[in-house]
Order: sequence, then structure tokens, then C-alpha cells
Amino acid sequence: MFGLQSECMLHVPEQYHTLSDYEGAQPRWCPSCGDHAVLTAVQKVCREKQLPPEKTVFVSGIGCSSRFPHYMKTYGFHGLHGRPFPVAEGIKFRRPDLDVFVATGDGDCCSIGAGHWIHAIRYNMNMTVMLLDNEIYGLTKMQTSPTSRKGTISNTHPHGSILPPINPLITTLGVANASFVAQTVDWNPAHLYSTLLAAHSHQGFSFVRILQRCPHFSPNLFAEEISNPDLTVLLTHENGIEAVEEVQKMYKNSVVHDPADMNEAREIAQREDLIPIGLFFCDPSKEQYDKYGASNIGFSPQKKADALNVEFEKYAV
Amino acid sequence: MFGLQSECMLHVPEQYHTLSDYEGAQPRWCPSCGDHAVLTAVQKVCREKQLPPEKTVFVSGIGCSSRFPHYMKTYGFHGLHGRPFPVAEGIKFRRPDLDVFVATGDGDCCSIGAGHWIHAIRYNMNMTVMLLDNEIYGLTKMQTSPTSRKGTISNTHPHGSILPPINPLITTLGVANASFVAQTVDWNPAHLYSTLLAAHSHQGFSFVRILQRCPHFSPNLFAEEISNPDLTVLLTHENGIEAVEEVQKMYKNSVVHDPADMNEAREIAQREDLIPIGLFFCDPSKEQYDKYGASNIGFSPQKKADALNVEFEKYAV
Amino acid sequence: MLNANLDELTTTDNNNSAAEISGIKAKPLKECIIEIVSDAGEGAQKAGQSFGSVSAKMGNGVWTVEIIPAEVQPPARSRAGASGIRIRFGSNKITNMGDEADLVVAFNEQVLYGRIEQDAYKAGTIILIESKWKNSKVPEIKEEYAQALNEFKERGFDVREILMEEECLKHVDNPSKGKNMWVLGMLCSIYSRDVTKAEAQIRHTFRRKSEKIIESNLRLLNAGYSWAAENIELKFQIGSEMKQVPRLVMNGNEAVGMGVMAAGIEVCSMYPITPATSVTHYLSEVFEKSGGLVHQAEDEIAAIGFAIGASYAGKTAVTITSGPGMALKTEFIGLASMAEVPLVIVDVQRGGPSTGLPTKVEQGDLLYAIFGQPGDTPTVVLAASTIEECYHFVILSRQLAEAFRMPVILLTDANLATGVQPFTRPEINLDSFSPPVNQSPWKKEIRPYEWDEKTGISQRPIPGQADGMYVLTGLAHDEESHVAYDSHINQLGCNRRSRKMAAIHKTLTPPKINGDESGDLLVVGWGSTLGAIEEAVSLARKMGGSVSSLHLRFLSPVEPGLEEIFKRFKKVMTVEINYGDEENDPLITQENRRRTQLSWFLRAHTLIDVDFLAHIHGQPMRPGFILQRLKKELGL
Amino acid sequence: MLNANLDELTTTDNNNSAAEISGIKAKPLKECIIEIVSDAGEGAQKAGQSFGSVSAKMGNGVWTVEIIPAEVQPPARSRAGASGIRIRFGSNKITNMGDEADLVVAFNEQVLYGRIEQDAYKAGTIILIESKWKNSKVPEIKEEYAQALNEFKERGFDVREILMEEECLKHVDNPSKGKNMWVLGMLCSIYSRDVTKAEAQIRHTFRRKSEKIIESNLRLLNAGYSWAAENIELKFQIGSEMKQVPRLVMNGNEAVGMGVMAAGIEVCSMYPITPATSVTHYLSEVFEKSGGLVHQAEDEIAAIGFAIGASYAGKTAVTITSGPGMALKTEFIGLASMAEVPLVIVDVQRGGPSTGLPTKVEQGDLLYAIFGQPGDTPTVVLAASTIEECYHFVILSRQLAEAFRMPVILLTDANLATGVQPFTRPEINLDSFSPPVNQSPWKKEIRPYEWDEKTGISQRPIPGQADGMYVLTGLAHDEESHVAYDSHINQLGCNRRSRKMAAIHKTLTPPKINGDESGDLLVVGWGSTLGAIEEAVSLARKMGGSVSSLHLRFLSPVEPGLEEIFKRFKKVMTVEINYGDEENDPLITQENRRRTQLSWFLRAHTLIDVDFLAHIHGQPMRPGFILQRLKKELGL
Ligand SMILES: Cc1ncc(C[n+]2csc(CCOP(=O)(O)OP(=O)(O)O)c2C)c(N)n1
Ligand SMILES: Cc1ncc(C[n+]2csc(CCOP(=O)(O)OP(=O)(O)O)c2C)c(N)n1
Ligand code: SF4
Ligand code: SF4
Ligand SMILES: [Mg+2]
Ligand SMILES: [Mg+2]
Repeated sequence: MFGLQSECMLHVPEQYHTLSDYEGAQPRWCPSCGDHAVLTAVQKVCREKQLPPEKTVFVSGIGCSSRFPHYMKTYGFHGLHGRPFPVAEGIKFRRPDLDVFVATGDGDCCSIGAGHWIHAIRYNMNMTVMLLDNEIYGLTKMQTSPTSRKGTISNTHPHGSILPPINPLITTLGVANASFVAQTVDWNPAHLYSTLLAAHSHQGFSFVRILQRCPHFSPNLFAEEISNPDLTVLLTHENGIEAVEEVQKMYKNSVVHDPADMNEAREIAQREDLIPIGLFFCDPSKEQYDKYGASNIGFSPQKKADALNVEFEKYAV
Repeated sequence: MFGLQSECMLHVPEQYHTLSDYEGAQPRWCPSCGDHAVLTAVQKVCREKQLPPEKTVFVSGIGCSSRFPHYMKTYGFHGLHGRPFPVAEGIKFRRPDLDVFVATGDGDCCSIGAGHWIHAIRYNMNMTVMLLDNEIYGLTKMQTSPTSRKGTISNTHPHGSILPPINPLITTLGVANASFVAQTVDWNPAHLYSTLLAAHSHQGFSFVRILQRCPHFSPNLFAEEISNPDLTVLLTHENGIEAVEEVQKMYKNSVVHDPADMNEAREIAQREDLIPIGLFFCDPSKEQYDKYGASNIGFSPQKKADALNVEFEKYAV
Repeated sequence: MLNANLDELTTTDNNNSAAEISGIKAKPLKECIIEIVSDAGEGAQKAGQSFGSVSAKMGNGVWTVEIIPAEVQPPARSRAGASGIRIRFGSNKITNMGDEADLVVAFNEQVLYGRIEQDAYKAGTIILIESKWKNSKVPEIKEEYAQALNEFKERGFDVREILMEEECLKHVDNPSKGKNMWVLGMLCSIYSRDVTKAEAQIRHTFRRKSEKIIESNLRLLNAGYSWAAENIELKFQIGSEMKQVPRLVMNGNEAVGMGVMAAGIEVCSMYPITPATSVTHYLSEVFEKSGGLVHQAEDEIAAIGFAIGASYAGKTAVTITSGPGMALKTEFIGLASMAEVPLVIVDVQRGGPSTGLPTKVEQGDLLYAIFGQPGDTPTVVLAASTIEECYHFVILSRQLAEAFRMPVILLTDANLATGVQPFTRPEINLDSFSPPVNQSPWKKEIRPYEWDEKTGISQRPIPGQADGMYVLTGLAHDEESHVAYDSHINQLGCNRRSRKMAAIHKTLTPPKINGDESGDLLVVGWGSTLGAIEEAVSLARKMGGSVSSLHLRFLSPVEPGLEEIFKRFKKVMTVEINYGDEENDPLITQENRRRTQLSWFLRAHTLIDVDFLAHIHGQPMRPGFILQRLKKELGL
Repeated sequence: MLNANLDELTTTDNNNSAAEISGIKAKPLKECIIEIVSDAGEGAQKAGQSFGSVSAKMGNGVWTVEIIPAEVQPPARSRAGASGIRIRFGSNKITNMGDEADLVVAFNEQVLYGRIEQDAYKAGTIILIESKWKNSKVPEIKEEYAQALNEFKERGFDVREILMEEECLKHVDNPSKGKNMWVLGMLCSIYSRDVTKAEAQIRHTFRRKSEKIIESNLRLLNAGYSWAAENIELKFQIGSEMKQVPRLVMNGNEAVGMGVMAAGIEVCSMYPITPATSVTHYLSEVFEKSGGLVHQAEDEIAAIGFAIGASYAGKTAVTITSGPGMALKTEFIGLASMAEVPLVIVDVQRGGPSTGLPTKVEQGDLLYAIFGQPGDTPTVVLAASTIEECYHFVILSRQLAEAFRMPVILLTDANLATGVQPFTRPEINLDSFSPPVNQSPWKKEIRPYEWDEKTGISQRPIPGQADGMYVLTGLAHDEESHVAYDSHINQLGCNRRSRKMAAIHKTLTPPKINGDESGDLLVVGWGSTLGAIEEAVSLARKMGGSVSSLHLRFLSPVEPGLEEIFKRFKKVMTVEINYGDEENDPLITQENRRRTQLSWFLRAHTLIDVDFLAHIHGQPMRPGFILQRLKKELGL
């Protein structure tokens, strides 16, 4: 144990960070994998916000998408399959000074990680969560995921999957204390960027489901939606995702949705005819568990010793 | 391995079952625990439906509420904390002839079991699920549960709990393929009974949240609601829980709610002013995973051998 | 740092001679075991704890242990419902709950049966029993009571009937609420306790209650005291022969909780599970004040993941659980070992396997702690043998976890968890409260796993340190923490992580031997059986037996010198609360005999034929049980 | 039961003499190791598998093993991207992948480097390399290629440049799609393979593709064949000396999958994890037809819980996983043992600890399987050593699980999972398909755990059986399955569950010794190292070494007679793909040396000083690696 400097009040040199300051190892995703676009957007958000790389932590589970931290030049935690949330919570709990991002996959988050996901929503700690939803298990080579559409042909369901998919948006909206729920797509860099920027700016658990292409295992999954922007509906509102002109031009279907309206958010999320993108719900007033975590940090050794002494007194004979 | 009789097509003697045919060990819950009322109601449902005790299985996790199977005279599986659902699913998967009930607690289901809960809803297997929600950990002596109201004083939060509670109804309603969601209370035996009867009659995953008193650890929890029936709102509908006169007389507040209306169901479930009881949502047309499980049972040994031989051929050199 | 109470303590009447109370000469005793048993909720434990504290304050050695009913919600007046407390106290240090009790106060006859089934009493044990039952209006009860009393007498117990409730009614309206304090008063009289200390204790216990309640309890205390002085001819005196130093008295779980604070830990992440939870109940009350917080996670997996996250981020963390909770932590313990995240894991062992015996003691997690991982996962495992060690070993665990950058599993058990014992008030070391890593700027050229070739030790950067950035991973990785599947890198990483164990081993010294350095029999133990083993060994030695014992605190790496020590004894035998096949069980041979965990471990370690004495009764080891076997082994 | 293919097999030209093809005399070989290496996705594995099948059909012994790139999505032309296949084949049975290859076909020079780093080749190894790179328009590539070729020659490889793609272009438009088949043709020529068998194999492999694709592949096959016949002076002939019996050829995971069907199992519950998942890919295709279903659960905990539920309900069940998945199953395995639910658990071991080396081989789950549980949890652990055993041991596991009403862990590993080997076509036994319990009426007086005093065995009722009703629990329980915390009941239950292990032990026979019954050195192995160990031992014996080996299939309970056998040898040593400290590592002493899992286990079991030879290279054990150590030990 050391005693030189403490309580994580570290000196951060002031300097302007360029994109390359956030670029870690060479990504090893398949060439046209949707994850690349997300990585680029995130790096831009970091630059835009000028996040100090050493104060930024990317946490993930296991999966193609969970390789994310390796490709950032920040701190990273590439942990266990399904468990990014508890780790991210522990990191954030007593370190209000850190910017925490979570990169997770549909298997990682919605299957093995489902319990932690539900509870992470409820804890509502300040972190930016990207669900890279390719509706398949990528890393383990094409098994059905909870978000795979019914009838999906996969290695575990060669005759077609049995059940309708979980809708991660509605599930998230169904958990008490949800505070930020958005959806975007990997193939629209502008919307992707604005959404992640908004998510990062939100104080609380910002959950962004990103529809992500896995050309390797489901080459045609979003082909129709990509070729026909009319299959997408853009949610707009003054409190929503910032309206970029090019995005608005692209998507002719749009609805004005107030992200304060939970009931409408759920109704829109339920739609199966079109892909809704934008901000579904946002309430910055929700209880934040990380505020509790930060409530008593930085006690001096003497203060701790005094508290212990008070306890000794109670048990002294 | 034996070969006498097989495929679980067992001879069930025809006889009329009385209540005592369903009564197992002497319950060891605290004298005025709400679990007693649930047990009684369930035993009545069994009698009403004349369930063959040997074809009925009660599955639970760990907790006061999970002691349930011991007090039934049927088959029972008192398993691991948080894991009643996977076990119940495994039991039901290839045994369409069995009637499966799950008794679980708010910790068992909504905390450690949350991931399985979400997926059990989605599997939508035909079983009757009773969430005995006392908003506290009973067996381990009064710790905060995910359904404990914010500010609850417990042994793990002696200064009051931090977060708003999970609402198990909304969470369940948020999971794709949910097919039956109801709420009732332990202190109204008539409504409790009708609700469980309806749940049991539904084909699919019938989820019933039962507000359950734990006088031992939270004596005043529902005191107000019990003394003042106006704090309860009764959901009525021709497709809802059967309207018993005494129940209708008791609860002056009632709303007609069509259990086919998911959006309204969520809105009602969200209410915090009153306790809504009745059927929130019901859709018997949802995909049932147990039907898949039962799709190829009962093959003769010869048929199995033939299939294996076909495989051998493919790999023969 | 000392307080008023301690001044009181140091002026304690240290005299050992028989005192004279109410005219009867008190018989001096070296030590004594008493019990109070009742239905759950009748306050027996509160009375016993107060009695223990008073005795501790009078300079006695004390060990109290709760009697927990087998059933969660047992019916009244049932054998399975026996609830209460045992207090063993004496003029010297007391290290275990002992064998049969000398005296028991029973609130009904059925709970006594429950304790008789546990062999809690012997012929001659004095039974002070509430006799209101003989006047019961329920004929069955009357009958049961009468029958039981006959049986007790036949068993040779010294039965004395007392109308306790009737006595209480003379002083309060509702005797069911305060009978326990009346009993406390009675016991104070019988054992010549300082009644002003008992009064102070009551004031302390009920400090959050109204003055009215305190008054009523004090009234009953004094009533019980006077009644006994006048109506019971039993009078004993237990003096103190111990050096009077400032002491604390608490149970093992409180000691762990205090250890967590003393270790400078900031995050305690848990999910409730018996018998570990009370550590966190305690911490939930007071941790905030020393700059820490308890996190109740959604399950045990999340609890350890959270702690690992906190530790990765430079915050000291502990996770606390018991058997089934340990099972769930398996995967994350592997990650902590692989990615070298310092972490303290406290396992308050209970009876297994599976959900098993949630409230009862066992030592069944030893091999799980050492080997319970897919792949090679170096992990430090230590075990506390006393309540005092519960405190100190948490501090040690943190130090090891950080110095060697790895998970440390600290094993305690249900016996330590609920046992209460005074121990020397520890010094507080301000150094313990330092943050885990030097947070001055990280040198760019140092890699995140810059393994020292000899010791495997490396320094770790934490988020916030510029130039220290790395991506932690549970995949095979090189010194840069880059994922690497090359043969030699995997070999290197495993090797470096393993070397840390050798480095720790080098810092350890051989265990001290209790008794002669060589002889006929060596008894080896670990954990909460220490007191019982040493007591049995010293009794056997007094009987002329050539027997010694040693007790292990470090199980992984195990303390050095064992083979050499074992060779000096004709036979080596462990004593464990664990399962092992008996030699003469049907079908059992030397070859297929499934051995207890420690004996099995020591066989591999020393290649010496280590035998064992074991049970899994869910009960602490008793000195008498051990002595019986020692006598057999030694031909005494 | 025999089919056309088999008739073909039995009429195979069994002659061993050198054949004459295209004028060059084919050199007869006893056996041979070849590799095809390429970037991922270039079809090397398909070509190699076809080559292996053709060789098996020609009556050869064959072992093929996939070369899996270290990276998931490696860039093209990179060392880490080496992907492909090794085929070892010979006139006798082949049991492992061998040492250095004799010949390799490489699609670029960088992947060859990747293999060189793995010591895949020796001086003299023939390298047939695609030489289009020397004409590359990218100067770096040209340069890299030239430089590599020089280096290869310096290393003594026999390098031959071939413009493979150019040759293919003569027959198809897009050579990148069919080059692998051209290579297959070339190899068929070099090794005198029956080209009509190769054609049949191509038709089979592409049976779901269009006739056009099949035609194009056949064209390339024949083109490669003719080209080689005319342009390469290498010609070898490998005859068959094996008894021609009907055989199946598959990898270990397919064998497990078929074993599941052959065992009459009805439910396979899983969560995807490498390298176990492909078992369930296979089953997902075909299980339905034999009356079973695969359930993909939400996680590994649910997967085992589901299987336990199914088994409780009288349906035979298996759950299949690998390291991290095993970690998650810990708690439920404890329940299955405690509540005596028959269950087969297949663990396809991969490199650990933690997420470790997901695609690579290790034997690191041994002690976890035996001891990885809080509390005493008797569990049967067996290990398959060959692909054939992967099949048969699933059946055996089911039988044991049911006869003894307990969980059985079957260990295989990544080497068996992806290795391909022909084995005797098994007999199908209709009895295997019986339901697990006699479902005639249950006798009321029989309790749900009516433990046989001697063997611990009891019969179990299943839901549906009137009068058999009971409530299963993981809490301590008596024979009625009633929760009971009494000391003697807990002792009794643990004892009865333990006795089943002694009962199983009694049914086992001592392992067969490969070599003399006594001597200087005994090598002990388990699992997939069998072939390599026996090959090395027989080589050492031919060199005059006094060495034998034995291989364990049952690890818990372990096979009888070991101590007695070990004593007949001067030294005993395990061979394992596991971590162990080297004797001469810094700080390491005999005392603190962390030993490999099997050697450690055997020390405790026999009290004999068992040494080890081990690595954790993520690679199968090679006979040459073992031989080297044997020579040292035996002074050869
Ligand atoms: C405990 C455990 N179980 C299973 C696995 C195997 N595994 C790795 S990634 C993965 C799923 C990946 O799917 P997803 O989360 O959707 O990520 P993607 O690869 O599609 O980005 C699985 C099952 C594991 N590593 N650990
Ligand atoms: C793996 C594991 N973790 C923790 C426990 C301890 N435990 C038993 S019951 C329980 C919670 C009980 O609360 P709830 O589910 O609400 O049931 P209740 O007792 O209130 O009916 C806990 C934490 C356990 N048995 N196993
Ligand atoms: S497999 Fe799919 S998800 Fe994974 S890297 Fe390739 S394209 Fe992306
Ligand atoms: S503690 Fe609460 S939930 Fe448990 S039995 Fe008693 S009243 Fe019921
Ligand atoms: Mg995915
Ligand atoms: Mg509860």
C-alpha cells in the first residue's frame, strides 16, 4: 500500500485531444461489420467532449462487440460474458470523476446478462451503454440470440428459431427508474453520432440500442431498411436527439415524440412495421445510485481511524 | 435403466380429491404470514380443478415463500435461490401431462432470478407462477428487496433504501411474448382464489403477483390498504378475473379494463396512487415453448435406433 | 484512545477468593458453562449476551454462542425450536464452547429435549426450569411437563423448578417481555456477578428504548437477583487470572466487519446469505462513517463483479458470502486471478453441500477455495481460527491482495460468526487507510503487467493515471495486456501468476507447535476448531499422552515446514468439521476411502499418511469429542 | 445395417506395394503428416477433411486436426491468421497429430511463419507454396515473399513454388473459390489416393450445392491431380495394414453428439460456448429425428437447471459446456449431487483460467470437476481419451448417472473436439433407449431416498407416479426428503451419498498397463493425450527404455490398484496439458512447487512422489515432446 497521492484526484494535463488520441488497437472485426461505424462515432463523441482518455473507461463482456475496449486508447475492462454491468457499476460507484461506457451485445446483455441489465437500469448510474444488437451471436459463430427474429436460421436453430424476439427497448422502458432510452442504427453515422452524444450528455444510465449489421452471419438482416429509408421512422422533439439536416432529409417518416411521455414511448417501441430511431424516453430527475456511491468519498485516514475508534468504544469491556 | 412402462403415460386412478389430498407438511410460516392464505387458495384451486396430486409439481427457489412445495401433498422441487424458472421449464418441457406451479419470492424472482424471470416470460410455457411479493427478504431476516419501497428501513439499509422499487407487473408486461399478467392480494381470499383459478386455466405462463404480508418484518406494510378498500382499484372485464360479488362490493373503485389492451395495462400498472388488482393482460395466442418441447416425445426405441443408423451412414467410411 | 469503560475494567475487582453473598459462601470455580434455552423470541440470547459482557468486564475469559433453532419458524414448545445461548466463562481465556453445560435455565421442557438431543448436558447438570407448565390449563401440556421432569430426573439432572413468570408478575404486568432480565438477575446472583455492571449493560442494550422500558428491565434484573439470593442455595464465584488489558467483545461477524473498516476498505459488495449477512448488517449501520459503503447487489455474481470493478478503479473492495454464494462467484474469482485484480473475498462457511445447513458450521469449502476453478488459478486462502483473527485477517487479506495483485479468500465459519469472545483491543494503524496504489504519474515505459521475473509481482495503473492506460482482459494476455494466444505467452502468464504464490510462501514461517516438537501424535487443524483442539490436546497431555497440535492459518500457499514436522510424529491426524468415510464403513478400503478435505490436501503436500477425525453434525467441535479419540489413539 | 459405402470399403485395394503412377515409382510410406495452411476462408479445412475421408476409405489410419487462427478475424496474409488443417495418416491406426509435418501446402508465406512459430515443421519438410506473390503488384508483398522464401530455405525446408491460382484459372473464372479442390487433387496424386473416392467425397460435401458448383470442383480436383502427375516428381504410397471393419469417421464433438442420441438422452440443454457448441450444432440438426431436442437456454445456469428439471421429471438430460460455463454450473452441480438427480454434464475443456484460450486445448478442469464445490459433493468424473470414447462414454455416463442417481461429469477437450479419426462402427443397443425409471406404480412404503445401507443407492419416483410424491430439496434432508438439520441426519445423508462412490469403485478394474508391468518409469495420463503418450512410450521402449504407461478413464472414483502399480516402478510421472511449476524455476522448492492437477491428485491418492511433464501451450501433446523427456529420464 502506498500513500503518495490519493483519492484519485489525479493531475490531468490540459491538451486538445484529436481522434487518434482515442484510437487503440487495429479493430479485428470483419471488414464490413457494423461495429466499425460505432467505434468511429464513439471516438468522435470523445473528441467532441474532449474526454481525457485516462479518465475514460470502456467496459464490456464477451462477444465481437465486446472487443470494443481494445480498440479505444483509454482504460478498458474486457471482462466476462454477460457481466459488463456489475463491473461498470463497481468502477463508477466511488469514482465520479470517471467517464464510463459499456459496450455489450444482444447475447451479452439480453441473454446471459439479462438480470444485471434489469438492475443496471434501476441503479441508473451515470454511464453510456451501447447495445450492439446484431440479432445473432457473432463471436461464437451464429447461434440464435434473444433478439433474433422468429424463424431465424442459426446453428442452434437450423430449422428456424421458435420464439418471438425480446424487444430491448420495451424491456428497458419496463424497468423502474429507467432514465434514457434511445435507438439508432450503425448505417447512419450522423444519427448514430448525435444519439451517442446525447446519451453521453445525459446524467444517468443512457441506454442506446444500436441496430448493428453482422454481414458475416446475417448478410441480409437490415438490407431492406438500408435500401429503403421509408422503413425507418425518425423520432423528433426539441428534447430529443439533435436534428441533423441530412438525417431529417433522409427519413421522410418522422413523428414528434416527447421523450417525457413514457406511455407513448412504449407504444412506439412496440411498432413492428417500421424501425423507430431517436430518443424514446428521457428523465434526468431519476434517482442515481452513483450519487449515493460518491456521498462519502475522500475521508482522511484520521477520520477513518476516529470512526473505527468510536466502534471500538461500543464493544469495549 | 428399466423398460417396464414408459413415456410417463402413467395410470392415474379416478377419484375425487378433497382439500386434504393437497395438504402436505404443517406450514412453518409465522402465524399471520400472508403465505398461509395463498396456500389455502392454491389448495382450493387444485380441488376445484381436481388436479391429480401425482401429476402436479410445485417448484420454488429459496425463501419463506419458496417453502411452499413442502406444504402441498404433490410432487415438489425446492431448488436453488433464484432458479425456480429453469427447473420448472425443464420439468414441463417434455412432460405436457404435468401441471406445473412456481412459488417464488420478490428476492428469488426479481433480484437473483431476474434473468431467468425475463426469459421464462418469453418462453411462455404453460405454468402458473405466484410471485409472493412481501417487498422484503423474509427468510434471511429483513434485507431490502428490489420491490422494497424507496426509504424502506431494513438490515441492509438501516438508514433507508436508496432506489425506487421495481414494479414486477410493468417489467413482465415489457417482455415479449408475455401472455398472462395479474395482481391480487393475500388478504382478499375470494379475489386471490379467482385470480389463481384464472391463472391456472390460462394456457401459457400465467404470472400472478400477490401482495403478501410479512407481519414479522414489515407489520405495517399494507395496513392502510387493508383497512381502507378505497385504496384498491378493481379491474373488471368480461375477459378478466371472474367477478365475485363480495369482491365487487368491497372495492368501490373499479375500472373496466380489457386484458387485450397492452398499452392500457401498462398505464394501469404504472399507477402509484392505488393498488390495482385483477387481470392486466391476457393473450392466449402467444407462442408456447412447451408445445415445441412436446413436439416429438414418445418415439419408440426402434425409431430412435433407426435415426441413429441414418447418422451412422452419413459418417461411415 | 482509552475510554471510561476501560478505566472501569482496569479497576475491576481481580480477587479470586470466594465472596460471601447473602450469607451463603460462594464456591470458587475455575470455569463454568451455562445455557439459557427458550422458544424463539423469548429473549434468552439477549440475557446471555449481557451475562457474557458482564463476565468479560469482570475480567473473565468468555465464549458465548447462540443456539439457533433448526427450523426457521418453529412452533412454540417444540424440540426443533430450541433457541438460546450458551456462555462458557472462566478465570482464564476461553477458546470454545466446551462440552456439556453445568447449568441451564429453561423456559419450557420441550426445548430442553432439543438440547438433550444435541448432547448438551450430562448427569449432574443443574436445570432451572420454568414450572408454570405444571399448572397449565391444557392437559397435554401439563402431562408433557410432568413426564419430561421425570425423565430429566432419571437422566440424573439436578432439576429445580421455579415459577419464573409468577415472580416477574410481582413486578411487571406482562412478564413475557422481561422474563429474560429476571433470569439474568438470577444468574448474576448465582454466579456472583457485579450487579451494577449488569445494570450498565442493560442501559447500553436498551439505549434506543424508552426510559420506561429500561426501568422495567432494571426492576426485573434486581428482582431476579434478590429472589435468587434468597431462594437458591447455589452460589459460585469465578475470579480472573488474566492480565487486564483493554479488550473488545464481539462475535466473529462483527469482528470481520470491523476488520473491513480497519483495513481501509471502501466498498463492501454483497448479497444476503446466512450466516454471512450479519457482517454486512453491521457494516450497513456504521460503514458510512468511516468512508465506506455497502452495496447490496442483485446476486452474488454481480456482488463480486462490482467489487472487482471497484478494485480495478483503485478502490479497495471486499465481497462477503457463504457456500452457495461462493459457488456463484467461481467465474469471477477466476477473472480476478487471471487479470490480477486485488480483491478480498470472505467466505463464512456453512454446512453443505448445496443449500445444506444454512445456519450451521462446517469447514467444507477448503478444497473449493484452493482448487474450485477451471484452469490454474492461483488464489491465496487463509482462515481465521479465532474471533480476534477474524478482525486481523481482513487487514492481512487486503495487504496480500494488493501486494500480490490477486484475490484472497478469507475463510471463517458459522461457529466464529455467532461466537462471542473478548480479545485485546487492537491498535489502529493509519497506514491501513492509504489508497491501494501510488497514484503519482505512471511511467509510460512500465507495462501494465511488468512481471518481476522472480516473484511474478507487477505494479498496476488505475484509471486516472495518464500513460497507464490498458485494457484488462480475462483472455490469455501478454505484459501489455494484449490478447495473445501464443503458446509461450500463455505459459509465461500462468507461470508469472504462479510465482507469486512461491513468493508469498517465502514470507511464511513454519507453524508453531502446541506441545512437544515430536511425539506419538500430531493433531492438525485449521479454522474455528483451534480452541477445542488445543483444549483436548492439553487434557490428553495432562493424562500423559504424547500429543501435540498445530493449526494452519495459511492454506494456499500452505505454511512451510509441514513435512519435516509431520515426520517427527508417529501419526498425524487432522480434526475437521467435514465429511470423510469412516475406516470401517461397508465397502470402504484404504484405497477408496473418501477423506476429509484437509487430510487429503496434506497427503498430497507431504506424502505422509494423514488420518482424520471428523464429523458434519453442524455443531462446533467439542474438546470432549476430540479427547475421546486422542485417548484411543494414545491408549490412555 | 451395412451400407453401400461400407461394401466399397471392404473391397478396397489392400495392397501395400508401391504403385506406379504416371511413370514415377511411388515410394511406400508407413505414415505421413501433411498440412494445408491458408488465410481463413480459403477452404483449406474442407480440402483436408476430404483428403482424410478418402484416406480412411482407403483403409488408412487417420487423424486430422484443424488449425484454428489465434485471432477471430485475422487480417489476410498474417502469422496470427494461419488457418488450415493437419492430416496424419498411415497404414496403421493413428492416434494423435504427431510432431513435425512431412509436407505442407501453403497459400501464402506468412501463414507458414505462423506454423513455424508452432514448431510445425522440421528441416526437410516439403513446402508446396503458392508462388503468385512473387509477381505481386504490391512491392511489400513481393519483398516479404522473397525474403520468406530465402529464410525457409535457410531453415532447410524443401521449398517448391507452384503457381496454383494460375493453374486454376485455366479451368475456372474465379480461382479463389476452388483452389482448395485443386490442391486436393494435387495431394491425391502425390499420395496415390483413389481419385474416384475423392470425387465421391466432393459430391457428398457439396450435396446441398448446385450441380454447377459440384462440376467446377470436380474439374479442379482432376486438374490438380493431372497437373501433379505431370509436374511433381513426388509420389508416395500408403497402404493399409488394418483389419477392415465398418468404420465411422468424425470429430470428437460429433461423436459426443451421436453418443447423446445413442444414450437415449432426450434433452440437451446448453448455452453456446467454444469449443463445446459444435456438439449442439450437430444435435440441433438431427436430434429431433431421434426423439430429442436441444434447448438453448439464456445462460449456463439456466441450462443446467433446465436439464435437472427434465431429469427430475423422468427425462434423460445432458448439459454441455466448457470452462467458464462449468464455473457457472457449480451451484447446480451441488444440488444434483445433494438431491441425487441423475445428470450428464459434458465439459469440452479449453485453455484457462478465466476466458483464457477459448479455442485451445487444456486439461485444466480436472480438480474443479472433482473438488470444485462448497461442501462434500460426490460426483463421478470420467474422461474420454479418444474420439471413439467420446461416443461410448456418453452412454456410460447416462448409465452411471441413473444407476447411482447422481451427476456424472464427462471431460473431453478441444483436441478431441476438433480432431477427426475413424473408429469402429458401434453396435446400437435398443436398451439404451429405455426411459430412466421403471414407471410402474410406486410402492407407497418405499421412501424417496430409501438408501441402501451398503451402497447408498436408492430408487427414485418421478412425477406421475402415484404414492411416490416427495419434495426434492437441496437442504439437508432425511430419507423422506424432509428438511432436517439434525446432526445425525446430515451425517447420514452425506455418508449415504459418499457410499455410492465406493460402490462404483468396486465395479472398476485396475487400468491396463501399456508396456511391462514394472520398470524404471511409469507415465500416467488421462484424456486426449493417450495417443501421443503411447506413441512416445513405444518409441522409447524401442530405444531400450524401461518405460510403461497407463491411462485413466475414471478420475472420480479413480480406478483401483494405482498404488500397487506405481510401486512397481522406480519413478512415476504424469503427462498433462496443465500448468505446473518447473523444478528449477526461481524460488521453487519441492515444498512450494505448484504441481499439475493429475500429479497432485495422484500424490494424495497413493502417497507416492508423482512427478509431471506438462505444458499449457494450447496445443495437443506431441509424441516428440514426451519422448524427449523420456529419453532424459531413462538416460537414452
Ligand atoms: C460464461 C460464458 N458463456 C459463454 C461464452 C461464449 N460466448 C462468447 S461471446 C458469446 C455470445 C456473443 O454474442 P453477442 O453477445 O450477441 O455478441 P456479438 O458477438 O454478436 O457481438 C458467447 C455465447 C463465454 N465466453 N462465457
Ligand atoms: C445463492 C444464494 N444466495 C443467497 C441465499 C440466501 N437467501 C435465501 S432466501 C433469500 C431471499 C429471500 O427473499 P424472498 O425471495 O423475497 O423470499 P421471502 O423469504 O421474502 O419469501 C436469500 C437471499 C441463498 N440461499 N442462496
Ligand atoms: S462476425 Fe459479425 S459481429 Fe462479428 S465481427 Fe464479423 S460481422 Fe461483426
Ligand atoms: S418472516 Fe415474513 S414472509 Fe417469512 S414466514 Fe414470517 S411473516 Fe411470512
Ligand atoms: Mg450479437
Ligand atoms: Mg420476499
